[in-house]
Amino acid sequence: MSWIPPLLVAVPLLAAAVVVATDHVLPRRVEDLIAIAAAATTCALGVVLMLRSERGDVIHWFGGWNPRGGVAIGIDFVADPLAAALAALVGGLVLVALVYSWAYLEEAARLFDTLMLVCCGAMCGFALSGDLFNMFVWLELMGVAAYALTGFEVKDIGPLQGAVNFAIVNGIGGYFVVIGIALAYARTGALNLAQIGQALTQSGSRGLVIVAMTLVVCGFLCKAAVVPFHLWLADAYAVAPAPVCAVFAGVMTDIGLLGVARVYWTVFDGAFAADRAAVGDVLLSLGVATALLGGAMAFLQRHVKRMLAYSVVCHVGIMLAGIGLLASEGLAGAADVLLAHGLLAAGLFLTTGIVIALFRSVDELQLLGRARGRPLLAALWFGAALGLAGPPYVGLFVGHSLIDDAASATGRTWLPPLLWIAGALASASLLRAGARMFLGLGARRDRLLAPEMKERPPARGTRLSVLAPVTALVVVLGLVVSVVPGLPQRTEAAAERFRDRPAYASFVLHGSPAVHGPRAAFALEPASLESILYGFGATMLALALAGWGLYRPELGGSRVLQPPARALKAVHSGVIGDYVMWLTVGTALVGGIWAVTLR
Amino acid sequence: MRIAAFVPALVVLFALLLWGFAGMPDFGHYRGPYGFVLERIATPERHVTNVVNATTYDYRGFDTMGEEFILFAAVTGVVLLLRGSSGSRRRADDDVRSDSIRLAGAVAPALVILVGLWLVAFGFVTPGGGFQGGIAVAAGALMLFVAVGYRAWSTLGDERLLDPIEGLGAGGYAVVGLAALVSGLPFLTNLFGPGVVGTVRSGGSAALLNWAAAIEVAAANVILTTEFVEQYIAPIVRRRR
Amino acid sequence: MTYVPYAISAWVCAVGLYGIVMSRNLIHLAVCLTVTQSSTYVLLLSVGYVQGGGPPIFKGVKLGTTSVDPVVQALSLTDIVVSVTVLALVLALALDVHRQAGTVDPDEIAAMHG
Amino acid sequence: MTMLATLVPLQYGLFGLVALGAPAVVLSRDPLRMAVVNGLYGLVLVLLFVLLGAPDVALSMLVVTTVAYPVVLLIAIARSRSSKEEMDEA
Repeated sequence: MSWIPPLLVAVPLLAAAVVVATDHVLPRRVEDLIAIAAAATTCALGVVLMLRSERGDVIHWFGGWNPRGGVAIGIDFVADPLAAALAALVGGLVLVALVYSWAYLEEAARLFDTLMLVCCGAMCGFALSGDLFNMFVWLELMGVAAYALTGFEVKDIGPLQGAVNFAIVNGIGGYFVVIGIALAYARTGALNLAQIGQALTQSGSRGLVIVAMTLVVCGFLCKAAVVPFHLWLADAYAVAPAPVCAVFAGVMTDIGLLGVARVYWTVFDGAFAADRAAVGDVLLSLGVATALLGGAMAFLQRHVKRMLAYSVVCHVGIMLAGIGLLASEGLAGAADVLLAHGLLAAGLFLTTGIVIALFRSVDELQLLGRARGRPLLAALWFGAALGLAGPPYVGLFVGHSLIDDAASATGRTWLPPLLWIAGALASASLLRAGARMFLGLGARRDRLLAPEMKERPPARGTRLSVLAPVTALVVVLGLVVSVVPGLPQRTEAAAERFRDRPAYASFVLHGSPAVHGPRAAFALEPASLESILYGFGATMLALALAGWGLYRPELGGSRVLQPPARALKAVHSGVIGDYVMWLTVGTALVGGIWAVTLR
Repeated sequence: MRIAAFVPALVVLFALLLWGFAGMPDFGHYRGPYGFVLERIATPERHVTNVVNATTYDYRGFDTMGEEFILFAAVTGVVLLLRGSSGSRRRADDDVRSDSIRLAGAVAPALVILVGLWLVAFGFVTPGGGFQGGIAVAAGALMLFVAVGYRAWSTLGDERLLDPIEGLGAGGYAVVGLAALVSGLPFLTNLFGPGVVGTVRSGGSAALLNWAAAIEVAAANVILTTEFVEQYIAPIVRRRR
Repeated sequence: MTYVPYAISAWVCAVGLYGIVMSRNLIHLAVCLTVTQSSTYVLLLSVGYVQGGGPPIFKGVKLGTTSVDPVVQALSLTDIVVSVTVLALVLALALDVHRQAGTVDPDEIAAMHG
Repeated sequence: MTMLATLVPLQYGLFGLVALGAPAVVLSRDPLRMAVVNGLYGLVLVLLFVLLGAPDVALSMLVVTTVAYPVVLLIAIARSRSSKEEMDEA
């Protein structure tokens, strides 16, 4: 038994309660310090747990209720390196967001700290939990805190609408998860992931297992904002305060994907061992569709935060495609993309926050040339935006290259170009916006871009001495992910373990520790030539597309592009009824396809 | 357009659900191990007769910690949304002048609060527990509002009083969990032994969790209703002036 | 007949979703959300029901008597708390929306916002 | 507990009422009527849960249906009916 896993949840949650309880006694700065200390502790514990778990999985049975005769009677946290690393990233980004908001937000800070800490604890709990219903509890807790944080700017209609759409779509996703849990429980009489997986491997009734998998996976995909469950995301992320967005975009979205990967490899992998490809292909197709649509939608925005929101959708798609390959390299690639993207996307949102504070606008066209003479901001922005495209050995490159390897190993050579192009599209839109804002390049008007929003962002704190270093730190960390010695090998080893269902089950239910190979060396392995070429090509493509986007109105071609652009925008209507309709369509589609292919 | 795409999808989803449900054991013939194991061990090992509460606060007590914080976060969110938008609190002059209402107002809330406390206290013996009792206590407090008027109520519903109580309820749950961890046992391990079957003293430290939950639920519901009542009262007060 | 309770829970879920999609009022929509969620408690409790079993409370009952599953009941309790909180949050948001926009119709709000 | 066994027809009756109650709530156009119908639906669920051997859940549902839901719902409805001018004033 290790004492670390419960602390990752207990420390931030207890700190949240303390902040509320002492609100009228302690001065605000002391409360901020409590919150910052709690987030820092969470991050540090996450790192320690990751290093510990590299030597072997770490388990904690709450209440000391160890399983009896293979029947789990309590709830467990199981830390593997991937989950622990995610928890560390959660703690780190929440820490960054709290420090940033210390200089950025002026009002209602107590409630902000409280909700951020609750969200932090919930995300850690979700990442580590080994119990299906417990995962649902953390999912809901994360959601409840996140809805309120989205509506933080209550004096404007945009944030409120974003929060409503967020709450309703994710709420329904949660109900689907519960129905899926009820199905699994009815069949297996268990809530522990390992135990359900064990029982489902033996039992028949395919229909039930297929429907349960559909509901649980689709519920998590709502959180991960995968097409067609993604519509709420841009509404919410466009309006939440920048530090909140940094956490949402950096980890909260991706955590839904961890949920999908976790339940697939602990619960359903055994039941569908014979037709894995049919399960994976659906995830893979959803991933590719999400990546391409996210990239295209990002390109059509002029509201910078909305553009960033769609670039998050795009990268979530890339990660899901990596997971959908159902191979260790693919999963490792997704994890490395997650890490680099989490840091870079957070950095971009934080940079946007500084731009809002200085220039009181988030509109690319309005900001044309206004941010000239800000070399540091410009460097952060362009660096992070290029890093998202993944030039050789920068930013997302290493994750992409692992996914490339997995794709070619499974004979899917068509996949890498699509993913690289999607990433280049998202990157190009950000580069275009950067060129307009920081360099003053490009046309003054572009009717292809989504119409301007009416709201005006409120004035913000502009203590650049705090804001800029924090932002720079995150961006730099994101850029160097690809040259961390040994990272790809170690994520791959971790992914290999993550996918090993029988070993996981016997470890959890019978306490037999799995045998692991020695730790991977801290070596820098060269990527395949293909990946280097792809990375180089994607960067060039992103730059070219950005240039084209800047001067497109003068080059013509609007007539061809206008109708599809308008159709895409019409789908992203902002009406909650439409969103729930798409959610239903998506679930019916996924379930229908699996019903046909897996039966 | 929306209906045209939605209705077929809903029909497919409904069919999928029916198909999946067909694989469940027949209604009334559940045979899973989890619940049966708990039923067999809860009373002998933990001296608890209400197995549902043994599950809620002991075997799956960690779920309930998450649940308390869901309530906690929701209250924080509602306060943020409603208080942030309508400014600070106002005090209204609406003293209740009917004697019969005053009398009823003194007796009824006391009764409801007593019932609530009873539900909490005997949660490990008979149906009831922290959540049900907590809401009943909050309901009693709410009835007090009807009886004594808004001004007295807003003193009771003062955030300087309620916020610490709420923090105590949610934080207390985590503290009980940590106490076990500090003594070298897994988080939320039941301390103090099993107690006596069929009495208030059954359940060990899970009984503390039950009370922490009750405090959290009662405070959270009073804050919630106060915030909503504020929304209702504020414009009326303004009109009268 | 033994399948009816499950079918009814699927029906309630579908009806709730229909209400959410068709709703023109956020308050109405919030209630539809709780109706959709009520399908999950009905399902959970039906799953754990044992014919002829009593409640899993052994006060004055001999131990070992057949009783229904306690775990689904603990899950339903959590689920009910979730439903209360979500209702309160969505209604609070609806009130703020009304204050800012003067309407609680999601279609109109989206149109205003663009 | 043979008492519950004799109540099986009642169980199915209540399941039937749930099946009718859900659309009744969803299809009420007027929010106020909806709040009332939702309260009745909640009470049907309470009875059903009692007959499914879940007194704890029934008790929770009872306090939620009679206390928590109505308070927040009725106030939200009352507020959403006040005119825009009053809202601005407030």
